[in-house]
Amino acid sequence: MVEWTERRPPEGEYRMLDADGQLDGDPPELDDDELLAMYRTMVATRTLEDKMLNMQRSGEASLVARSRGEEATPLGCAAALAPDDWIFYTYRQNPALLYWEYPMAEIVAGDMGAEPQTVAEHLDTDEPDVNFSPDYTPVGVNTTNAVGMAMADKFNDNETVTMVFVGDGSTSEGSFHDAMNFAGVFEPPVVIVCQNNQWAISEPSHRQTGAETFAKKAEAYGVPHERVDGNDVFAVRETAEEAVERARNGDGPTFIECVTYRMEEHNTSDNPDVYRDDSEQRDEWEEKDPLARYETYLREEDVLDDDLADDVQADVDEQVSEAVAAAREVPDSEPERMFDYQIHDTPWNHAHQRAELEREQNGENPFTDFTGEGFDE
Amino acid sequence: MVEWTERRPPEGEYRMLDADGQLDGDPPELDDDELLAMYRTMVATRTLEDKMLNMQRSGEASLVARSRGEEATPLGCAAALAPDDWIFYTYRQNPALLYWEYPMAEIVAGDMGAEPQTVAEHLDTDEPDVNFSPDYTPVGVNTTNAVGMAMADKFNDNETVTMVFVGDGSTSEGSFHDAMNFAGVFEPPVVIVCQNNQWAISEPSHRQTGAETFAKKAEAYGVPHERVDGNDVFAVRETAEEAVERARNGDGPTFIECVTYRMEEHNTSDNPDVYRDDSEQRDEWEEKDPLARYETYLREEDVLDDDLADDVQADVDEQVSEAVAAAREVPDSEPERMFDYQIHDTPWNHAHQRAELEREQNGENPFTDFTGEGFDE
Amino acid sequence: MSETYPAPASDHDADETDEIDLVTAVNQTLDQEMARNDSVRLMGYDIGPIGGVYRATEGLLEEYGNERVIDTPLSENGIIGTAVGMAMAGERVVPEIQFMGFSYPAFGQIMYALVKMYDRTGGDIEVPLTVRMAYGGGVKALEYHQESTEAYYLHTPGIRVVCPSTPYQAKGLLTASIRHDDPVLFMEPKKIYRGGSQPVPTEEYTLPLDAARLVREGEDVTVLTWGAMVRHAVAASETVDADVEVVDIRSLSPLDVETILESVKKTGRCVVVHEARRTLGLGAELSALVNEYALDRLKAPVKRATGYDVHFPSHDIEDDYLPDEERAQYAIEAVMNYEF
Amino acid sequence: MSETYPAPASDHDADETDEIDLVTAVNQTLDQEMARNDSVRLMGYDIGPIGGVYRATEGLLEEYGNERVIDTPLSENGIIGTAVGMAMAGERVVPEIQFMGFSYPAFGQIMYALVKMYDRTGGDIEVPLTVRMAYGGGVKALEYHQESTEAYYLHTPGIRVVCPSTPYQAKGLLTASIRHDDPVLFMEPKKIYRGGSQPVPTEEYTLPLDAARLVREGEDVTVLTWGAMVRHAVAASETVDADVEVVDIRSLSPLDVETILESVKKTGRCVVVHEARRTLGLGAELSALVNEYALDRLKAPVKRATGYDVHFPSHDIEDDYLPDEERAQYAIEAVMNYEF
Ligand SMILES: Cc1ncc(C[n+]2csc(CCOP(=O)(O)OP(=O)(O)O)c2C)c(N)n1
Ligand SMILES: Cc1ncc(C[n+]2csc(CCOP(=O)(O)OP(=O)(O)O)c2C)c(N)n1
Ligand SMILES: [Mg+2]
Ligand SMILES: [Mg+2]
Repeated sequence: MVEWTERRPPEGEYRMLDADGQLDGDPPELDDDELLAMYRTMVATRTLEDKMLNMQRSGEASLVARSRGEEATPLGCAAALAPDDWIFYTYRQNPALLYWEYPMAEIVAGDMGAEPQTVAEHLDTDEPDVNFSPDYTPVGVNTTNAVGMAMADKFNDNETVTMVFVGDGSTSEGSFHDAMNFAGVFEPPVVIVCQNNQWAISEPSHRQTGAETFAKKAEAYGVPHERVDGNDVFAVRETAEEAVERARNGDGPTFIECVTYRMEEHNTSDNPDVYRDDSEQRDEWEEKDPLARYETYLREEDVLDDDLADDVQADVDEQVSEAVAAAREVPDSEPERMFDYQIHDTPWNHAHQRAELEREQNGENPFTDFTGEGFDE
Repeated sequence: MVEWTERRPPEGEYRMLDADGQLDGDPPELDDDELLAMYRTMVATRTLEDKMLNMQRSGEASLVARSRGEEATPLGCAAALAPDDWIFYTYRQNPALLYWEYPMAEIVAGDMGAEPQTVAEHLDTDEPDVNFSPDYTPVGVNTTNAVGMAMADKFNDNETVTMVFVGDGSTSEGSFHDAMNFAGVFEPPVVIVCQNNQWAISEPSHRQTGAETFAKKAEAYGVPHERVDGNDVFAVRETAEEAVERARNGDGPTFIECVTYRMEEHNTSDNPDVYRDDSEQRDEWEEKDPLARYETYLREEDVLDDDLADDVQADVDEQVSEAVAAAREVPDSEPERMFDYQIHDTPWNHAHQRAELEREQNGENPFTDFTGEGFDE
Repeated sequence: MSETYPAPASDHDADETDEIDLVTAVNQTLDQEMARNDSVRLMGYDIGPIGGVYRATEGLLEEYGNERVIDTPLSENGIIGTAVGMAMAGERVVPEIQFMGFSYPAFGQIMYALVKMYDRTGGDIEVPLTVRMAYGGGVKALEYHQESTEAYYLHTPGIRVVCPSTPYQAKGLLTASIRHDDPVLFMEPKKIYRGGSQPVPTEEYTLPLDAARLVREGEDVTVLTWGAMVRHAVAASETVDADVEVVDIRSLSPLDVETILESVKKTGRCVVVHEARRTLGLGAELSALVNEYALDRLKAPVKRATGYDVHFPSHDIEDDYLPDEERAQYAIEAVMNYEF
Repeated sequence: MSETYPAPASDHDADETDEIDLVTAVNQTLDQEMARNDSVRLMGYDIGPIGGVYRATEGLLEEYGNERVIDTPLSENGIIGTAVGMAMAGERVVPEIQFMGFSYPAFGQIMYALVKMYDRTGGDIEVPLTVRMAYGGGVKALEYHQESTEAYYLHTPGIRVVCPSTPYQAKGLLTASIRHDDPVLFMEPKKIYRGGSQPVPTEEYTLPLDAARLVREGEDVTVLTWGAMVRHAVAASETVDADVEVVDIRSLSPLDVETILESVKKTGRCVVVHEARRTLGLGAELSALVNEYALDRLKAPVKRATGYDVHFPSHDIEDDYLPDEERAQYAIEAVMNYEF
């Protein structure tokens, strides 16, 4: 078997919390509620993702991607935003969604494969305070859209900030280049976060780029950049907060590389044992686990103890159960829904094909119109 | 009228020959013949391009783009190559073609709008020692192809080097990003030259990128980079030679930014007075003219005098006249030729449409086949 | 659903008209829509100080400033991608792709963001962009400057495709496109940008985005066409020995199937004239629709007078590629002379 | 020109056969062609150690090393662009685009370099690339993982498009594609990658790249189809009350017009079955060709049993989008029951 040899990313990324949960420097200005909210988000992410993994295995969910071991990156970044800001995300940022109370049931139902409008109609959920783009399948695309949105905010003198996540692999796409280039030229209030988990499915990041670091990519565009330990939620949050503030003050874009590691499979259709021998790095990264590290800190600071941890877990378990139950209530979509949001109005071809589909559903022959005038024979 | 304000590119690019033609440092190791060959190329370029401009004005040529004031860049780079190397170029690198004795008549005939195979068949010209890609209309595309070609050379342990030219504006295209990124990862023997003439049609380079310099773009890809005075043929050549040598020795790609200035219109369908007031910069750049500068040097070194200059001009004039005369002999293509090189073989649709076209040419109705079996009624 | 044209001046009730050509109609429309709605913004390269390589955006930068007329880096994918983001933020962006043949680097953003966002969000997010593209041949430019590849976008859900054939159509259709909440690809027939002026109402007006237009009534044969080919179809109609109906498709996607079928059912014969390559050009769909829904009325096969299945050729033979009055005439005569 | 299939084992004179499925046939072919010709190189992301997300390139990296099986950065445009450059240098590159729906970011390089270089150089430079793309729906994957958008490439000159429907076809067509000097888009019907095995000659062999294949002879109606739909067409043929001829188009571009017309002229009726959206799907061209060249033989309009004009829907209703045996059957019955 041929496997990739892994390379360690260069040292030197910004870190506040060491692998043992010891803080270097000033404690962040976060009250206990906020500290616990972040803790809860990490716990909720793991619990939810593990549950979805099980649902996938039992055939209930179709494809599940987990962020295990990477939670501090999307969490710390998202926590730096304020209501009305925007987040453009991918399948790897559940902590960002959960931090802002994106309805869990929608995440689950989406993974069970229903049309978005079916989900929306059956789950009467609240909108989170922060705006979320949809999750797009094609990678890289959202970065350019996020920059465009921020350009509009700049032109309109809005105070909102747009944040977008991009994987290390996805920086190779042309849309990433465009996003960075337009960001450099128009200087809109956007924060572009590269969640560098060092793998893109089966490809290690040294096969994506010859750049010394991903952060350095920003040099090509005149965009300020930072590089941070993506498993250190304090360092991530502080860096993101500075970037968000800069953006909000009209000082333009920032590119942040968060260095982390994909501990698990790419998603449930992947088996990493085939292409990587991560035995060595895995242990190192296991030690840097963002939740363990953060939990140690919270316990040492007496923000968390066993009882509270149990409470949080129990609470999360209940939330996950409820979300799954609610998602299971979402029925399959009506087949005709596929015609609903192509364009506004119903042109002839849609009306006609919709009628065909309905006839097919009713066991009638859908091909009996030979005049273009419809089916009533 | 709204015009762009120009910004001066940052100083600090590598220079050997100052604006007065004075050499700083060691003279290049080039014998008089070679020095004169370069001189001749510059003269030939101006003479040819001015002639084509006239042909365009009189309706004989369709669209002419000139490299006036930028000649040292393509010339110095191309001169660094050796026979069997490859050059991927655009409409702005006539000096590279002429240096390697690309048939002038082909350049002229191409501009008069004939199909390439018609030109090839009617001008029985020699192949230049260096290989030239075709000139592609869509910008940026050739950079990726050039990197691919160099990858093949690397895999095959060939000694050839591939050089590709890209305009400052064209670095904004996704294909440029791909070229640089693949070059950084695979480290093939390629030299990517950005001919930064500071304009892309009506857009100044500060509207293309927020990067400090174009050279810096290479940082995003881990590709070594240089920045050089693009109007100084010695500096360009030396820099390119080093890059070519590195490539040939298996040490991978180089990105070279040559800083120059587009003195004239983008091409004959453009009128720069509408969008730029270049009165100030123009004078500065006029002073840095690559031909004047180089000519001063040659005269001071006694390589050139009035007589020799006259001889060169006379010789070039004759060559241009002959090229134009030859190009004028190239007939219009046979209309059917449009079907020739789509794919190998002649599928039904091509055979059928070709027959239609032939009938049309003969004044016969091309639409009388109602069986698909042909026209013989 | 169809509408006859040229409408007599009284038809549009316009007190005031301007005698303008097609590109000027585009320019005037952009100006009026920008004046009317602050969220209308133009994006593209070379649209600012230079006013577009065909001058379609001339004067607009001066009037509206560089946050409304946004000169961008040279990347079609970047233009569409950021324009979609601006639209998601509520703007009504009108990006320009300099030539239709340069839309291909943007195909990713077009497919993944532009045409899909509305569906992807279950109707939550609209992307009311109007992408202007100059298209078509006969201008002696190079390679991709001359193409008519609308078929790529006609096979694509989630975007409307519209093409005017006169200055009056251009203004009404462009106004309607900009105001519509769907993405619209607005094809501008550059060959006739300056191909003649006509009185166009000074006031703003819209034309329907889903209706073909009856250019000329006739009983014997229907010619389906659009854009710069309409003039050839009309010219051919006037010389052939048949009573020709000319339908300007105008809304290429969605198609006004009713008007098309009605006309062909009446005449029993059909010819399609288009610049695009024949195989899977829109003519294929039109012929298939006629076949499927009007077969029993057909007195002859549908003939397609189109470009050929080749890359757009070089200048010296471009006129041999492009359909013209003569080719349209041959096709009409062929179907008129057909006997079962 | 057409060829009947399934051929009896004796037909291919193969002493030795392997009982393999379609994706294994692809894998075996790549292996044999790489062994045979050192200039055959594979490119793509996730094709190396992992052997492709569908394992089509499994084992090849080990055998041929990373200069022959080249894992690339995650950029479709970069893959096609560098592959074209390698082809210009004389290599015979077989790039993989993981899913057809991810080919759009590469549309620029496909249009400008891949399909145009041969024409642009007046035949001087050949680009003998075979671009493999998994296509088609029914696998409960997201958005662009399920599309069949071959129409974009069928309207494009300078590239062949081929699609196998069985393991035997896959091997013969892929071998021929790799050896051919034109660019070929090789569509792999991923729904049937593991949809059944059949004996496939162990030896290398080629099948023609310009010939449709007669799957089943019949007198009453012709079904034109390809790829993963062939099985539905055949199943439908066996249940309807009519003598059905099934033609596997196989070579989507260029089309084997002779075989298609011959069949429809014989039967007088025609149905097209394809996964792609209907408007300007290949069915449109097939219907137009039949209309144009066999109208007087038609006993009924051509019907298209296809996907609908929408974005590929979500899992819960994907089966309602996709044509199947039932939809094919309805179409056959409709044209059989038609009376003028
Ligand atoms: C345009 C496009 N090409 C290919 C894919 C298939 N694909 C999905 S995820 C992925 C890897 C992405 O890696 P990375 O950006 O590092 O994100 P990660 O999964 O590590 O979070 C690939 C190749 C896709 N979704 N879109
Ligand atoms: C893909 C593509 N988009 C747009 C164009 C139109 N166009 C031709 S040249 C040009 C400007 C190129 O500027 P630059 O790269 O700086 O080169 P220069 O002309 O200055 O040498 C543009 C926009 C094109 N040829 N190809
Ligand atoms: Mg990754
Ligand atoms: Mg330039």
